[in-house]
Amino acid sequence: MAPVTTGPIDVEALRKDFPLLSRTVHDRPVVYLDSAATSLQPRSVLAAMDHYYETTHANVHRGVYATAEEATRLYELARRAAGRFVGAPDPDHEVVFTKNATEALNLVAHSWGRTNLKTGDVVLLTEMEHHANIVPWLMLAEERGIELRYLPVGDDGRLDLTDLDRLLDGVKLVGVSAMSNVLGTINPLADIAVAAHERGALVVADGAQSVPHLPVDVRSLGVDFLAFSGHKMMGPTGIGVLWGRAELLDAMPPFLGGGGMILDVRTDRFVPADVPHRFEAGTPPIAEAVGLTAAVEYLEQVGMERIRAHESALTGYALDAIASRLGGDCRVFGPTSVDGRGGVLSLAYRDVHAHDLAQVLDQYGVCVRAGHHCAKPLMRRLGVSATARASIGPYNDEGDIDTLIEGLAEAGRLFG
Amino acid sequence: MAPVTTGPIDVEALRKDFPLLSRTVHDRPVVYLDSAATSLQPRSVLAAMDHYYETTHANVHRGVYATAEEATRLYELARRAAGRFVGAPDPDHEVVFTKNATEALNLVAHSWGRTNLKTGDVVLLTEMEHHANIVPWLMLAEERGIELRYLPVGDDGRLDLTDLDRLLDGVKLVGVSAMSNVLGTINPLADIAVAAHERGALVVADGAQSVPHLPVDVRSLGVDFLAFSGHKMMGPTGIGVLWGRAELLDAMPPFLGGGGMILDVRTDRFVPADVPHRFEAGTPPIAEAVGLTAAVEYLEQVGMERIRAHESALTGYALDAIASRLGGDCRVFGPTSVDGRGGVLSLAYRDVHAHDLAQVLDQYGVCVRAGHHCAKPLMRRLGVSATARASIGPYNDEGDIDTLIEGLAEAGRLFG
Amino acid sequence: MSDLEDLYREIILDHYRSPRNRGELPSPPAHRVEGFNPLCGDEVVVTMVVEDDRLADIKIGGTGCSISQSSASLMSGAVKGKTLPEVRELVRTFKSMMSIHEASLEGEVPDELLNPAELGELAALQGVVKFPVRIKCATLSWNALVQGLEELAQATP
Amino acid sequence: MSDLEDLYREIILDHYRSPRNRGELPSPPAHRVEGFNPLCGDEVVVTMVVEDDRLADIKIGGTGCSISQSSASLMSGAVKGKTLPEVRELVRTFKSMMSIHEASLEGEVPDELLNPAELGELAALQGVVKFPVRIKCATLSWNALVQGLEELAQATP
Ligand SMILES: Cc1ncc(COP(=O)(O)O)c(C=O)c1O
Ligand SMILES: Cc1ncc(COP(=O)(O)O)c(C=O)c1O
Repeated sequence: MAPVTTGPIDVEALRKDFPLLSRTVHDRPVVYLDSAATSLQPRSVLAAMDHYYETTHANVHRGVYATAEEATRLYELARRAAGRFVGAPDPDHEVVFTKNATEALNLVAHSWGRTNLKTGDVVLLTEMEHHANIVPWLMLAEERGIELRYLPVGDDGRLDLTDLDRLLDGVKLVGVSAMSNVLGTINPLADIAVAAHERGALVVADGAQSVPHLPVDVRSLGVDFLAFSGHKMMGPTGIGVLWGRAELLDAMPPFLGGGGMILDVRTDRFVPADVPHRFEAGTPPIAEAVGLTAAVEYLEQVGMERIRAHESALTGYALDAIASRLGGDCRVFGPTSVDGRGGVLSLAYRDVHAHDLAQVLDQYGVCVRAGHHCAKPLMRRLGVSATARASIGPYNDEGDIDTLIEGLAEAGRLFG
Repeated sequence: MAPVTTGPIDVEALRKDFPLLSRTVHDRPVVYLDSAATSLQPRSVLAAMDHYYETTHANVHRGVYATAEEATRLYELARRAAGRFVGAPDPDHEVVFTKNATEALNLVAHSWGRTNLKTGDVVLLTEMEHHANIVPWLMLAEERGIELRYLPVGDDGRLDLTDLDRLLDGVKLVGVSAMSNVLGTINPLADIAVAAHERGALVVADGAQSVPHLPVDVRSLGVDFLAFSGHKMMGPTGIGVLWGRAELLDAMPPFLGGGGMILDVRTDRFVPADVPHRFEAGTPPIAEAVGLTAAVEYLEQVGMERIRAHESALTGYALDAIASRLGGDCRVFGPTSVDGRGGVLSLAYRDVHAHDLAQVLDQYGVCVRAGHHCAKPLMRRLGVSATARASIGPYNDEGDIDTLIEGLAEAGRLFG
Repeated sequence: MSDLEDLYREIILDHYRSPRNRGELPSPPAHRVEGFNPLCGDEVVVTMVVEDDRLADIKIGGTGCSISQSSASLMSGAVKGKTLPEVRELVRTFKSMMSIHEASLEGEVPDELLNPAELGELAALQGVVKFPVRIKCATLSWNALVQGLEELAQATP
Repeated sequence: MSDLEDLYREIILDHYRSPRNRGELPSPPAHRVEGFNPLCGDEVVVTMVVEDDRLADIKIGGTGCSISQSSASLMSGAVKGKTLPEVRELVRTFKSMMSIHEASLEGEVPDELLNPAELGELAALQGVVKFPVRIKCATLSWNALVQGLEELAQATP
């Protein structure tokens, strides 16, 4: 990695940290434009996990021997790293490790939701939520008869807050994505949190897309829960994070039952452990937590401000280049300027189907996603069944965007 | 690893595959006797995951580009490997990946349990269950008013089946550990399954301890569900497996909600996907699945029959050596012969507390666990609050047992 | 021939641009089945009329990628007017061409295992097997057809 | 001195073998608190009598490892008969010795930060801080004591 840590990212140097970028497919170098689905991992993350397995692996929280103590320490340090990364005031009591962001959101729905929501209560979501922040609430709605409401998405790809106040009526919880995985829209969480809190509602933020790409601080956002995933922020698969305000987590009943989450078990009852262990049943993702620490350290070293600046500039380049080189043939969904917008570019090219676009792009080594991006309600709102989505990470450069555009043009020729 | 695949394991050669065994603590080589808590990983498992991250990493089931397709293939191959390893007739439709065995058991309790159990129904567990197979049922009991009953453990450390028939009255589900993580007892699952099925009850087997150490075949066991964990079978942390009979899984509602587990999502309802995807919400443990495949391949190459033979012989050596060298000072819980017994040795040494034993052993580099081993009801049954537990893996040898005994004797001197 | 050209053969692009038997038959009397691929959002609506053990008419609706739509169009042409046993045989042949990959997650893709002549124009879809993700696109309409035939068989005892 | 000898100092083993103030005071009138370490199953029962702002009597019950039991025994000797402010001060000093590690998950364990003289015999427990897992054993009875004092303070307004 570039030793320079101010000014713009030295992308060329940084790319060397990501082994996958030196791979070729179909005789072309990989152009990885799918970071919104999952990011690549730098060598340091893999090295940290290998080192852990090779020198320290042991189950945590239950052993007095040296490696078990060390494994426990590493696991708990990961909690601090994850908390620190999002500005958590007290990570030891606020950070719960899950298997992914989805489980983190399910945990809130299951544990907080079942305790605090009753028939007729309202959960306010947005039309741009990922299924991970819709389906758990739909399941609860089915079970409990709660009402789901949706903040609409305007034609500019931003949340339409005009009716926020009216929509908040009767709402106990607002579930909102910090950044859309389809439109790139960065939502005004702080404003929404203020409005929600005024009405006595809590806010659960889906940070799966924002945490890897923006500086995030739970205190300044003022949200009550934040969910995110390791694998989208250069960490390993198999680990997610739920941050929650300590007093809320403290009052919540357990979610999954098993070892590690109890104080006592008798044949007819059990006493749950304190937070965060109460929510971490069974052997946790230990090596993954070690990898997550390394990922956080990597991101911190590059610097989230610089990552945001780089990705923002590249998004601007992409928006311009697509407009000037492909003109009206290519439509980009979501905000048209980089203000309040991350590097997620959902595309439609003429009437070539997204699946076919992605297939042609694959021949150029370009990795983009085609489909509904787990946001079917938003797809319906946009009036499409699928988009091709190119999404940017710190390791992308203008050459990647150029190849993307080259591939799109070829798809145009092929489908003429 | 030893290229020889018949006859006894060449432990010396095999140990070279496990980097952690070349580590020293307190200036002594590590003597790893905690495989029941988590196993060590061979180099091939780490290499497989590294290779995946370095060449193939992509999110699964949603991409048409080359690496996404390859990642999906690797993930689905892991399903086949995991299924094949336990004799599943149709892994593609019977193997669900979870984060650990605990989540797998919670999945059964939550999804099958909530659908099929009503007030007054009985779930029959055993006194030797791990908390992972108790607490989910206690949670359901609290919520649903079902009754929990326990098959008793006899003084010989084996299940007492005398009253099985009477205890099965009104039972809808039997939850039983295939092998105790405290006593090493290998339970007669096939017999229990026959009796349960005669009474119309299903059997969920906790295979967390059996799958890594014995040849396991779900067809000959005749159980309906089997849960196990990657990290106890030389695989990575962060992945577990639920095997279930296809027709049972097919009829079960989803557990966690989110991406990947749906066919369609609207603002007011969703349509769940088919099994196994229905139960795999969010980004799954992809690299961990790749690691699990490598672990299964490693175990298959060594051979589960040979592993069982090796561990059985070593358990016999340990039982004899402890008796002859430490005499009445050291008590080993559980069956006194190696028949129907795995390599888990729960110890009491004079009146030295388990915690202190483990602490002294640590100075000898010996890794053993001290505590209730997530089996508090069994601890109460045994009349102890904690035991020191040494547990054997394929990489252990007689020297490890000798060091264990040396350390125990030293604890005796110290606490005189 | 590159893989891409093998996938997007001229016949496929032609059926995609000018789908045959496009539309919906009024149902009833026609039987209507929807097929849906959750991964890419492709949808296909198959309406069919069976008379005297023969697939008398079939029309295709829905939207999706070139593979799903051309496969549906090709299918409609191939099965229309055929007797039900002939249709079933064709489905079997087509599916076995497509399932080459599904059966071989482990890797070995046989180069050639069917006589393309048996399949006529449908053989154009053979390039799909090299793109496992797209097999679901190609088989979408076929699965809907099979489902429809089964439903009809159950309705008439 | 090896870490192990530092942990199991003679004073600790002595208190473990011959615990002081062992037993339970009848409650009521004594106040009774149970402490419990879920990780190792250690249990401690603290019964105490407070009179005139003074910890007039204390007894210790329960079972557990040498560290939890000796710490409880040492504690009982150190606090018995002391005024409540003195007890609280001692708790603070002891806990700060113990939490050295908790505060330093990141690594830097200060070599010496308290004057062991202030702690008397309790200083024998200083070796525990090198064994983070055992800190919970050492603090078990102290946490029960603190809980008991808080409960009593709330009961008498
Ligand atoms: C018998 C038994 N069941 C279940 C578990 C839970 O496994 P995990 O912690 O991987 O979920 C364990 C291991 O701790 C075990 O020994
Ligand atoms: C906005 C958003 N929320 C939630 C998720 C779910 O994350 P995971 O699949 O890691 O659980 C994703 C990623 O797919 C996402 O983009």
